[in-house]
Amino acid sequence: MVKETAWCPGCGNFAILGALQKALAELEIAPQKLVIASGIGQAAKTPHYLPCNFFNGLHGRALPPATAIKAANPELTVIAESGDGDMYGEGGNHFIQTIRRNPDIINIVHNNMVYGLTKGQASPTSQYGMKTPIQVGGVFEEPFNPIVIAVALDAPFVARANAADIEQTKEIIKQAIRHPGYSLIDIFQPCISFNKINTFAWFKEHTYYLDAGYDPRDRQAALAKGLEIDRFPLGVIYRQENRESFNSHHKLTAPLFQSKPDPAKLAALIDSKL
Amino acid sequence: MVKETAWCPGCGNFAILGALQKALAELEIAPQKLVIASGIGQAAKTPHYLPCNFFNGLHGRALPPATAIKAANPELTVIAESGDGDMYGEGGNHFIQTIRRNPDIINIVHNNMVYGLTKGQASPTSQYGMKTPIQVGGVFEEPFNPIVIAVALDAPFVARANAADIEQTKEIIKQAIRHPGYSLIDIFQPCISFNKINTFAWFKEHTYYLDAGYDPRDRQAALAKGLEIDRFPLGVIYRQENRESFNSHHKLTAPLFQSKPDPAKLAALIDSKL
Amino acid sequence: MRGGQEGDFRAPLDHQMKNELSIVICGEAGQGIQTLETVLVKLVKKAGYNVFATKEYMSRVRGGVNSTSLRISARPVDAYVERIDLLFQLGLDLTKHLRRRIGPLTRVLTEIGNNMTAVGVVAGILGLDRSVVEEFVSQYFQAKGPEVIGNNLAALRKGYEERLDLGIKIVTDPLVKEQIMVNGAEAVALGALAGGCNFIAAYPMTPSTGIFTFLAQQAAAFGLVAEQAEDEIAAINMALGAWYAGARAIVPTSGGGFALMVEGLSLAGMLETPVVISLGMRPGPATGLPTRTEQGDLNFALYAGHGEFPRIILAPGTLAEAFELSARAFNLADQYQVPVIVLTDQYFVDSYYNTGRFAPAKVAAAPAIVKTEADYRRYQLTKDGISPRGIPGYGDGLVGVDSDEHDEAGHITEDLTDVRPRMVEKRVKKLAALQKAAISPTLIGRRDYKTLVVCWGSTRNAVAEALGALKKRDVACLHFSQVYPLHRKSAEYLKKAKKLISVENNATGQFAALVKRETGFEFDRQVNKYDGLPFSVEELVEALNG
Amino acid sequence: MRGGQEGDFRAPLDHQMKNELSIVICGEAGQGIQTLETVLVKLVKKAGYNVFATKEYMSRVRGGVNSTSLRISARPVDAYVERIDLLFQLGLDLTKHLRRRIGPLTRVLTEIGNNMTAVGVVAGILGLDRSVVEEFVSQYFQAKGPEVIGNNLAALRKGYEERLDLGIKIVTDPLVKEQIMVNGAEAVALGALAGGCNFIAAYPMTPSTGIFTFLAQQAAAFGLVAEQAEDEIAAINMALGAWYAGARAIVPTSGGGFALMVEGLSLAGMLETPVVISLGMRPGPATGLPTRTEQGDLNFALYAGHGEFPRIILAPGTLAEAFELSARAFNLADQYQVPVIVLTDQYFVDSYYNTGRFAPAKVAAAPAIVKTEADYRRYQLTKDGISPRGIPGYGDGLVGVDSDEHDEAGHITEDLTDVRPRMVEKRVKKLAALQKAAISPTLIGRRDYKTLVVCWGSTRNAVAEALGALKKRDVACLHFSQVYPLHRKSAEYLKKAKKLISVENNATGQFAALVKRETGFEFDRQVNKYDGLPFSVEELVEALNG
Ligand SMILES: Cc1ncc(C[n+]2csc(CCOP(=O)(O)OP(=O)(O)O)c2C)c(N)n1
Ligand SMILES: Cc1ncc(C[n+]2csc(CCOP(=O)(O)OP(=O)(O)O)c2C)c(N)n1
Ligand code: SF4
Ligand code: SF4
Ligand SMILES: [Mg+2]
Ligand SMILES: [Mg+2]
Repeated sequence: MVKETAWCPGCGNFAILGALQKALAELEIAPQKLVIASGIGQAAKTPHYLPCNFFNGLHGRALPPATAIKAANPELTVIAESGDGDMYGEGGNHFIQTIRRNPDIINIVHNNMVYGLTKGQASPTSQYGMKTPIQVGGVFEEPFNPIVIAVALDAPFVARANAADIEQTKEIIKQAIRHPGYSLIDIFQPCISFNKINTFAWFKEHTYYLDAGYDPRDRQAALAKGLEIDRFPLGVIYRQENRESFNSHHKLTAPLFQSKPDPAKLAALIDSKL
Repeated sequence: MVKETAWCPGCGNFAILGALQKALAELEIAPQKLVIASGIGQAAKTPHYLPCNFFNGLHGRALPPATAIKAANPELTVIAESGDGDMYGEGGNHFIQTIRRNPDIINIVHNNMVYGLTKGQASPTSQYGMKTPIQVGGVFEEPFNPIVIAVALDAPFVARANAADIEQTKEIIKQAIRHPGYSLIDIFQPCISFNKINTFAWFKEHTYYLDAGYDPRDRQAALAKGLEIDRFPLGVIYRQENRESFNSHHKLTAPLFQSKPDPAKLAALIDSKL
Repeated sequence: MRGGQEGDFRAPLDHQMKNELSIVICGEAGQGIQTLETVLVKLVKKAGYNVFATKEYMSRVRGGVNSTSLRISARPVDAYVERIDLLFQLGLDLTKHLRRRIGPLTRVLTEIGNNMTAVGVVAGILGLDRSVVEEFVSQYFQAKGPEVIGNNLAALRKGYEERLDLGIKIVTDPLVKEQIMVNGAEAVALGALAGGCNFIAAYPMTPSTGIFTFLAQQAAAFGLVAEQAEDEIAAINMALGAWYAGARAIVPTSGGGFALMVEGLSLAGMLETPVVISLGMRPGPATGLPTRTEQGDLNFALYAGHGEFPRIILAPGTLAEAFELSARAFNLADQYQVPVIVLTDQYFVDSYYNTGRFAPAKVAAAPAIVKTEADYRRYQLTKDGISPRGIPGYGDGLVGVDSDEHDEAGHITEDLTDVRPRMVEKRVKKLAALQKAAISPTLIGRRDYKTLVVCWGSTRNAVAEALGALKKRDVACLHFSQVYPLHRKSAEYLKKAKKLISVENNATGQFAALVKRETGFEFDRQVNKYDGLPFSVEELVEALNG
Repeated sequence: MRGGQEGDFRAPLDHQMKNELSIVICGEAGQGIQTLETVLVKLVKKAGYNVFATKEYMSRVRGGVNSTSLRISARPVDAYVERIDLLFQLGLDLTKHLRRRIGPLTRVLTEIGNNMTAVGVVAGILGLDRSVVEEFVSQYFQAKGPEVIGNNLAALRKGYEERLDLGIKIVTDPLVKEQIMVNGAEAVALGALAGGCNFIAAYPMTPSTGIFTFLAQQAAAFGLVAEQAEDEIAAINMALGAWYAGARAIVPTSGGGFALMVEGLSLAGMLETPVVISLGMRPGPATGLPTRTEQGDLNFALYAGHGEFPRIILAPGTLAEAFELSARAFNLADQYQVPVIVLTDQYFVDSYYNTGRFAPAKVAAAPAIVKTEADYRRYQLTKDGISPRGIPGYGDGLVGVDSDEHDEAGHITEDLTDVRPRMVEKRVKKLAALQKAAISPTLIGRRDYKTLVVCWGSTRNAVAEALGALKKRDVACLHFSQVYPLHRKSAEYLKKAKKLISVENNATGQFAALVKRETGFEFDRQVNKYDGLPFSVEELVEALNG
């Protein structure tokens, strides 16, 4: 674990790191039993800043190794964590197909609506009109809406959080970890250096928490909530437990490193070619 | 143009080819003004079987060249055509991001719910439980629902057709070509060699045409329609004209091959570094 | 590490007409040529004949012209010949490349019936025990019900009764019964199982789908995870995650899929996470000829990936080598923490012949994982560059791996004075250990050669048979089943030769260039083929006779 | 094609202390070092001094330690020196690699204030006209309002008033005023514009983001399409679509992004669709050191892509070459219908110096597109393998391109007897034309050399200056700005030398291996550097002095 972070003082990433650490502590997950897989970007540096096993892989590619790590050792808690550019841009295909595959992992996305590490280009979640050194005429693409897409793909657990609210975010993370199958937590995260539009104040103003009466089991309602973009709803937007997970389909229970090849079976298979 | 196709006699692809040719003929689109970009797979061979300019590129990669071709020469009608594995599997990221980008192209997907050319593995649209030489225990992944995803991404034109119904399919294709911006037509296509479940009869039984009263401008309704999977609705499920297209954002009107670099501007730019 | 064995040439070609029959069956995709191949190969092998079979097929599901070539022989046969003694033409068309194989002595049978009729004709020629054959065919179609069985038996009998006489009497070989009959794909897949493979992530792609399918079929029995990834990028990144967490993963693919894995390959180099890639080559560039063969991706496999990191590239020449090297690939990857690429090609994976029963014990999985202590550092600097490899969840330590340059604990670093140079050296110097462990090339022929014919991978058997046929005492063959890094003795072999000839199934002589770069030796002549078909023995006889 | 010019060595090193000042400013990311660099470089250049500036920075947005090194000189300067005459330390920390550059004669200034104070100090030392400096700074901060201007002017004045005396009197150079001041990224981007580039598809990646940004900024003025792709795969496939339809596209990227483009590169080879890739190297493998420099991807660029197809790889050594070769890349790609890779690296793209005004006319775009006839065939077989290139919508013909093996009309084929071999030969033989058109290496120094120091790409200027300082009459430098294919004269140069030394910013000597493979010549010594930093002149003086 590295003491000094490479983040800008005041960045929303600190709060997310804090919420995550609290959640892990409260759930008493030992660092030895935890793996965080990440990509490349500012958010993707997170696993260096807390005690854990980590697989800091390629930009856009946190989900495939996370899926495989959980398959190879189902005893581990596996989190895939990265930025919006990483997860929804470069890694967009894995995002979709991982939800379809439904491994028992937690997917945390630091959504700052910008490319932080490469200094301020638009990300898939950048809002209409945002100007950047590349998007000179402003963003004209439809912003990627991870919530609607995840619900449309029938993800087991879909939530949105706001980095500023550490307590609430922590609670959502805890729920996600406990939920079987794939869980998405898209966390609004102000980037104070490159996103001058979507600031702490902006996120505060443009969000609200779902009230206790909201039923996250209703998919149509979840879709409708997901489509709300004037003020984004926060909390668990969708959850269900109907889908078979990757791990249960493949009947994965014990760590693969403990499995021994069976010489008799192999000999019999070879002999079947006699 | 190649006379003899490499398709199996009786394959649904023939009907799609027929519908496409009729649509093009009725709209009087000259082969010289038409480009079909495709990937790799059985469906992706289509451009070889009708007179057109074609860019038969890589598996999964029909959309990026199609977008660029339309940008480089807005006078062309550009169709991106491939199979379900190609468009929603290998090319999944381009599918999403192209809808966000909204180029003025027509995206035709031959959806046979299987990998035809590589002989029968599951595709992203394969239905639950389908067994294949690879999916030995049956498909357990949530089938990819292109309609819901496209509507969720606010695609300008989203339709579903059934290969068997050549007239209706032709009409949908014509509408799509006339609609500004990106249009998706997901066409159910029986693969008689590798998909023994989703046959002509099955598609007939599991589909119905939207009635005249259906309003494709209602996004929530379109989402709900998209989620119907016991019997799939056919026809134009969603359409809107609110979004700026890639071409209009970049102010692309004339073909780029006619554009001449301006020496004076370049000299001035160089001199600005004096 | 044990080098390849020196061997003898095979029986020369002119014996064949008495002791061997070369049969080709061609027809449209969908006419059951694949079934015919399977049935015939099994029957003939069971009867005690040596068999070699290889197929060539079009990239389509129905129609076109596909063919299977079989050699049935009194002596072991393991290479492709162009000569056709008997051609069954089940469809109407012939491709040009089939037509040119028809010689004056070829018997062409058209309109004989279906694929089982052809089986019957061959059974008749060889005088196979009729009841055994019928029993086998009934068994084969068991699942399809009595009607199908009946139809096939009728076709079979019709063929049997042709009683075609080709004046050939092939004696059986008592050794054959003790041997197995597998194709290259099966040999690789069985090798993977022997090597402890328990994770397969892949995206279908000819000619590697066979390996993926074979392993997927065995998944339940062997406790493997077999997952079809959304693309090749996911496949390689899954494999790396799997190895990181203690599994032994393989990714089978072909050139275009491998191209998408290249960033992941570089990641393997940086993470020092083992991985095994089975790369089945087909003619490129791009989609190329999806169902054909070529050795065109050697350079690419050698240099794929940005930055500098070592790798091992194996290229089996025989089925036995395919089994052994595929198994060993897992131990090599694990021990040296490098990517290991097993290079095959369409011709290799689609060819069968009888071969000695594989012996898994010789190549048993030897995992090189350590239990971690609390102060474990994944990239601990050691003399040979190899750090003890821990996995998460096994021991008291934490296991961190990072695609950025990292310190010993795996954390991002920008220390350019100490850490970066040490880490570069750590990775690069593993090459020395790999060189030491390299498998030596196999000399086939006499040691007192003047001319040395150098080949690698799938061309081995055809070159060996061609040289046997040429009967020149001073020409030998040197076959490389490890193409990178080269065994240190390679240069000695080359030095002894007065004349060096390379044989490669590609247009530009990629291995010849590698040999030049690594040893300084230049080839006097390069024999290249790049039409999508494998070298035939005859072609090589002609090319090497001079 | 016109070869590189033979040139002289630069002024030897020992002149410097009188005529030159080496200034380094370091501080945290966010302390305005970039602004300082921009302002100082412009001011000093405007005053008529020669300037060289290069920066090194961490992969973070705030904090850490970044630095900019400037040489202000009476003579042209274009390479990095380690020596620091004056160090402004704006932050508290120093990296180890900065600390080791501090010598006994280095004046270290800490706590002098902010970045503009440093500008003031330097202006004071050089005795720049105060009103000119203040005017310039006011202009620079114009958009930020009077308060910001005021603060910056105050800081500036504070520095000016330090009146530091280093005993240095640098004379100005009248030629400088007529020259431009650009960095490598700008030179490449301006070259692209000159070459008729009108389409950029890219995914941001250090160190190539600068090229992408520059072109995006000019998009409206020059009628370019500049699109941020979802990933590098989309970027290259867009570029190919754009070229196919008549545009001239460039894809700027770095190693990891290039890795994802490799399947597309192979597609370019098969389609024979031109494409220009600007590959800015950084240390690998994998993410490596994202903001540092290395020449580690040469092998990868050379052999990337499955199957066999020709390519051109350019590696400019000077800003002038970067402009010229980037422009020419478009014509080469168009004419030969091959991918052209322009290899640079972080050091190169981030370094500025004054250089002669670029002359676009010399390298003007010469599109090689034909208007199609009704019977047009895209892959018409010709003697040199190059077919007239039509585009859709221009003429009466149809233009079909196919990633499968294809016939002359571009349709899928499985004709293995005639079409496949002809098409392989068509593609492969274009290499001969490329060889003919290759740019010859540049000899720097006297023709009667005994020792030849061979380098490529960004190391040129440092090697040249080091050799100038060494003043050995019999040592010359041979610089390759085209690294593949090599110009046929290359071997002659190498042959003349008694001793061959290579200089490469990588660990394994990739160009040396290429030279060996292509010419048979082996290097007697290899000078390699792989710590993520560029070669300094001093380092090379030491390394080459023996
Ligand atoms: C293949 C590849 N392409 C591009 C990059 C450069 N890159 C690094 S991080 C990044 C984007 C970061 O944005 P995001 O994922 O949103 O993370 P943030 O920094 O905003 O937390 C990019 C483009 C890379 N490392 N690898
Ligand atoms: C990069 C890459 N991976 C894999 C393949 C092999 N491949 C060719 S077509 C195909 C799938 C075809 O399925 P689909 O796109 O649904 O088309 P269909 O044949 O069903 O029409 C695959 C996996 C390839 N050509 N390229
Ligand atoms: S650049 Fe933005 S996201 Fe990155 S650390 Fe700074 S504030 Fe946070
Ligand atoms: S395999 Fe299926 S999709 Fe392909 S041509 Fe045959 S029936 Fe059609
Ligand atoms: Mg971000
Ligand atoms: Mg399909």
